[in-house]
Amino acid sequence: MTIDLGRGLVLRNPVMTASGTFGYGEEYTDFVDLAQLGGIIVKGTTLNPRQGNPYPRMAETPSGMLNCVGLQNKGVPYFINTIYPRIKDFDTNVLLNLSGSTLEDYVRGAEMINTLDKIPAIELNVSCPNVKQGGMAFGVTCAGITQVVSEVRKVYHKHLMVKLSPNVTNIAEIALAAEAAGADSVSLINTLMGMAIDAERRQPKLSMVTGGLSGACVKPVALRMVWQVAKAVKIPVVGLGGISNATDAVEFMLAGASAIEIGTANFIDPAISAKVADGMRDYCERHGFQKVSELIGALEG
Amino acid sequence: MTIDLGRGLVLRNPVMTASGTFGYGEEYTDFVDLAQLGGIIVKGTTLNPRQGNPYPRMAETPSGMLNCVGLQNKGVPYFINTIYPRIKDFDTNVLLNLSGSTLEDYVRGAEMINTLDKIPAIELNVSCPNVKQGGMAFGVTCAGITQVVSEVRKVYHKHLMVKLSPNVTNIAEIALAAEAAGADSVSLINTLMGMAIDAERRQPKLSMVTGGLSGACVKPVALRMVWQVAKAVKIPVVGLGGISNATDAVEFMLAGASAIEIGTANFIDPAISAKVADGMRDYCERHGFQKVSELIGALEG
Amino acid sequence: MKQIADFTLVGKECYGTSVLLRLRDEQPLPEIVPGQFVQVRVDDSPSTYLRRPISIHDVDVANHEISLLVQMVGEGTRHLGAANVGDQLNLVLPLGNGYTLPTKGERVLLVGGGIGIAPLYYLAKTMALKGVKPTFLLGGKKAADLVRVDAYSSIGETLITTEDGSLGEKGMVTMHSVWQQRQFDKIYVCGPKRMMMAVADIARANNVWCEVSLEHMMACGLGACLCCVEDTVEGNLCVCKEGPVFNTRRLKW
Amino acid sequence: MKQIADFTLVGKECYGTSVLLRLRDEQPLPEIVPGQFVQVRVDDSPSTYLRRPISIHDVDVANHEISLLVQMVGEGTRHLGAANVGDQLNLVLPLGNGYTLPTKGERVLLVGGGIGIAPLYYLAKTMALKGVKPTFLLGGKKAADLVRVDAYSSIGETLITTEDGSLGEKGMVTMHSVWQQRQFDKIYVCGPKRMMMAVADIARANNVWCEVSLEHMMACGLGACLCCVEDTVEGNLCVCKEGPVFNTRRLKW
Ligand SMILES: Cc1cc2nc3c(=O)[nH]c(=O)nc-3n(C[C@H](O)[C@H](O)[C@H](O)COP(=O)(O)OP(=O)(O)OC[C@H]3O[C@@H](n4cnc5c(N)ncnc54)[C@H](O)[C@@H]3O)c2cc1C
Ligand SMILES: Cc1cc2nc3c(=O)[nH]c(=O)nc-3n(C[C@H](O)[C@H](O)[C@H](O)COP(=O)(O)OP(=O)(O)OC[C@H]3O[C@@H](n4cnc5c(N)ncnc54)[C@H](O)[C@@H]3O)c2cc1C
Ligand SMILES: Cc1cc2nc3c(=O)[nH]c(=O)nc-3n(C[C@H](O)[C@H](O)[C@H](O)COP(=O)(O)O)c2cc1C
Ligand SMILES: Cc1cc2nc3c(=O)[nH]c(=O)nc-3n(C[C@H](O)[C@H](O)[C@H](O)COP(=O)(O)O)c2cc1C
Ligand code: FES
Ligand code: FES
Repeated sequence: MTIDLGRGLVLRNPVMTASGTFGYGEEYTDFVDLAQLGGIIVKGTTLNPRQGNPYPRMAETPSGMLNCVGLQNKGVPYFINTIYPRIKDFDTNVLLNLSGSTLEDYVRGAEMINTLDKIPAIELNVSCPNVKQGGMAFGVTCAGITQVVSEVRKVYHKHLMVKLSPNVTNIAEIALAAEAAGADSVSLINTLMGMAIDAERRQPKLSMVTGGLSGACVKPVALRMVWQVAKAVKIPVVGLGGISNATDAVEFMLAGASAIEIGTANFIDPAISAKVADGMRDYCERHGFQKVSELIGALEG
Repeated sequence: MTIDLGRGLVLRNPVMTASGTFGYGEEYTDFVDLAQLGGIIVKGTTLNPRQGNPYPRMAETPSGMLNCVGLQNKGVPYFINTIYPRIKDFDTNVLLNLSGSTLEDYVRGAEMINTLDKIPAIELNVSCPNVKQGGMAFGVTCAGITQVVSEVRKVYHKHLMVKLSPNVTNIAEIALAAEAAGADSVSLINTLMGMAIDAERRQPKLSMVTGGLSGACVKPVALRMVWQVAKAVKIPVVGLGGISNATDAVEFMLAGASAIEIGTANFIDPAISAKVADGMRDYCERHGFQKVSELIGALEG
Repeated sequence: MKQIADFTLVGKECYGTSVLLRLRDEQPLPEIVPGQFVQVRVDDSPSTYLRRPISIHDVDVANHEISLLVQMVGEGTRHLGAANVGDQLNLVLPLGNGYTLPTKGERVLLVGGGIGIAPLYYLAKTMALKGVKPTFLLGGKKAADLVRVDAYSSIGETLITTEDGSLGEKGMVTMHSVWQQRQFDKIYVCGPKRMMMAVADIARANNVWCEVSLEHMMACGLGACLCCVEDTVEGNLCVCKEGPVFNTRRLKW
Repeated sequence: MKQIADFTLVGKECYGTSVLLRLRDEQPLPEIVPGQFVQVRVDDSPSTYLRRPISIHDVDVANHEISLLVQMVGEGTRHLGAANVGDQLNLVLPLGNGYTLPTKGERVLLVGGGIGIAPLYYLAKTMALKGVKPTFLLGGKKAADLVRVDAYSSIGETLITTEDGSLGEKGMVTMHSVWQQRQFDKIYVCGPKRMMMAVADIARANNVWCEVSLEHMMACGLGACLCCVEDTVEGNLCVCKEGPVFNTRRLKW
């Protein structure tokens, strides 16, 4: 079940958990043996602490949810001093999801993370739709992505995964820009920007009016984008968006993903990530695949 | 309940049916008295006949569906000669949804439709994701939309509604371009581009691999885009995307829509369009609105 | 005239993975011809968004009842199969064009494969009323796939094939000895596409009139969305509106 | 240790728009403290995607049973209320931090509004076992909103207010005469936010220790998503993990 994403990032199996949906892993150890996962991606972290947005931060939608958490986190130094020591010996890959509002923040943060032995990769979040300066500006233009990725690349010497925003006209173009700027892999999708209104009270349901849509409802869009990007780039693609079971995960692999992440589904079944890994193994056995990597891009027709 | 969208397009109430989901209205007369609707928008029509894409053309998704019908239609002349005489005396506004692959096709088509007394408006579809030359190329750039709208505007003298694609980075920018080029209103959203895979057979579920996502699942994205566009433009905005009941319709009005369209929900309840009109009336009574137009953009906070 | 109506489940019989649902409307039924279908709304099934097309298996005009024979293949049909007597099911009906009825004296064969036998029951009953005695040729993988054989036998001679030979002749319907022994004037078919194509080939080879009922995936069921097309000699036609029954002459197979 | 488990509905009592669900696990229950809650998966409800947080109303360790008192306010809770004895419900439990128990001899008041009375039952039972006799002050719009009053009365003195005066004193809980007449050492509150804030004001004015249980909308229930925050004096804290019970000193109200 091993997947090698390059530059030292080797996953025991293709299943990781998505940033912002799995805390620091600690919240789920009662439900999942982390050694059953290819990796976990911890909560989006910024150089400096952020309080995030006011409550209410989430709204349920048909087969999905909106959130506007807004990158609440205690900052990179706190992560390094307080959280890292607690989680660094997890028996799985621990990736840090790095967000920022300025180029300097990204670079400073990456530099500091680069010193952490047990963090084999950064997932660079250039696509958070929930904060004014959440990097989304970087993530929606080729120029923006080229700039942030190439600057971070200069200081970060391990695996650099770039997480793409789906809120763009041409995702393949953005992925190509990330690749050219030195990304080792791309992950997609982050949330689609959406909105919910309480008609009775005539008010937005979210404190920030808009938020990021995730969950099963976004799967068709995510799958399409993964397919488009996988055809365009040569670096590995990590697929996510609405994956709720092993069949969904297999679909992303067939569309061209080398690994997958599970987000919102963790809320519905806290044990889902391990179950998906098991289910993918079963699928491979049932269909006569020796290695899970044979699924990558194996869509017919 | 009257809504005046300008340049002669006055709706009895804000509820219309979306192109491609209501046939030519005839398919629904057993279920809905068309006089209960503000208007119906007939199937996407191109200058020349199109066979559309091969079967399978649809796949179910969480709270939604994908389609790749591909603008199957008999062309504008056939519409004028054969369909128009059958539907022109419907007691509601009959709008034609005009698609094209070339600028010339759009212009020729619009010119011919301009001669039809009982068609008060064209909904210009510059956003069909299901055909290579379905106008989506026009719909995703400001330059494209400016070109097609301004050319059509020259030959079409009634209400010109431009239907926008959601598959763009900045929908407000595109809407502003349509407005500047002479659109009388904009409608949004068309379908989000998506994909579905049959994991067991390792094949795409749609003959064209990708298709357009519609239904309840897209509502949060549609609502957000309507809100963004309504804040940006001065012309009326027609909102659609996942509207399944009167509450949904009210939400689009609160977000800034002057009227709404119902698409995929017609498949689940063929009588839904009339029910939504009734439900909006009830909402207005219950909340003390004299006129439904008071709902437009009435989001608080 | 088509209508949307809440029917009450008044009877239910289970046959392995299939279930017979007897549904009653308060109101008199609209006119229904054999081969037409309903679109059922599947409530309380989070993974079923659209209605499901199901053939009308039987009609009881006096009691305002129709029957559906449903095979549980996915979430939607499983939810229908889990309905309890007393539950309400919302139907849009009657949809599509039915089979062309034979005229008296014609020798007719009704070929059904798997759950495709469903619409043939009401078709046969209607023929029988017109004085045409149908012969059934029903096929399945194994004996358990063939449900309600007694009911079919009570209307007409019922020939059977199973792939494993557990009932009737061993093999596919197209391999049944009846094809060698008898001539038919009209053949009516419903079942998996591959089986219908094979029967259509036999019919064409023998120059026999043949109607098949297609089971394309549908969204609206009303001819409005153009999702359910079959590529025919007349171009793409909506199975829900121009079909589901087609004379094989109109098809490209 | 938290767990995910399928519970069987073994008992159900209906009280107007509320319902008491008695749920049994095959396995022994984990340790549960008063004020903790469960996240219930709502099956077969197309419009309910996420789990729903519900307080633990009662615990019966010997029989591996917990009870939930659910008010049907939307699709999710209506589906829970429609469950039948014998159905399975999937729960994640126990979640959050509970109330701080009083020490013997303390005079405690348990204030509940609407469905907010739910967690107070197990809290009071636990106190009673420790020899602390609680006084309840329960409020509702009308008499029908107050459910299981007998059960509460059997544990401690039960004072009541209704806004329409149909039961107990007329008015809000904060207007009850008990506030003038008696002193308490600890006040425990659960109910609508506005009511909890009003009680917190009284407590603060009298310098009385007060814990409230917040009912924020939740996604994960585990402290992972940061959706359910309350803006406290310590910054944004997750109600699901740092709460749902907070001493009012920690809150900004
Ligand atoms: C006109 C018509 C009449 C029908 N009559 C009957 C009937 O009398 N009894 C009966 O049991 N079934 C009948 N069917 C088939 C029935 O509609 C499908 O089995 C049902 O829609 C499957 O829904 P589901 O949610 O259970 O399965 P899903 O979860 O939607 O699908 C399960 C599997 O079946 C496949 N599938 C689903 N629908 C179709 C389809 N229409 N064609 C081919 N593959 C499909 C899916 O791709 C998937 O692999 C009829 C279909 C049509 C179009
Ligand atoms: C820790 C905790 C313990 C709870 N304990 C109980 C309990 O013991 N018994 C009980 O009946 N309920 C309890 N609740 C509330 C319960 O979770 C909600 O009523 C339920 O989630 C509503 O789901 P629904 O699908 O029925 O309603 P929805 O359709 O989701 O919502 C109906 C309406 O209620 C509003 N709403 C939904 N959830 C909340 C919320 N958490 N806060 C404020 N407004 C909301 C919605 O905005 C909407 O207007 C508790 C909540 C929390 C956080
Ligand atoms: C509550 C919540 C918080 C999130 N926080 C982050 C984050 O901090 N950084 C990030 O890159 N993505 C974040 N995401 C996005 C997810 O990682 C993921 O890209 C998205 O939810 C789509 O996947 P899903 O449908 O499986 O949830 C968050 C998503 C949710 C629902
Ligand atoms: C089967 C189908 C066919 C469609 N055909 C057209 C079309 O011809 N022209 C067009 O502008 N939009 C077409 N659409 C898009 C709808 O008009 C609408 O924009 C979209 O479905 C979103 O609305 P909904 O979620 O309410 O369905 C089609 C949608 C569906 C589902
Ligand atoms: S299902 Fe819509 S046209 Fe047939
Ligand atoms: S609900 Fe996820 S942190 Fe509280």
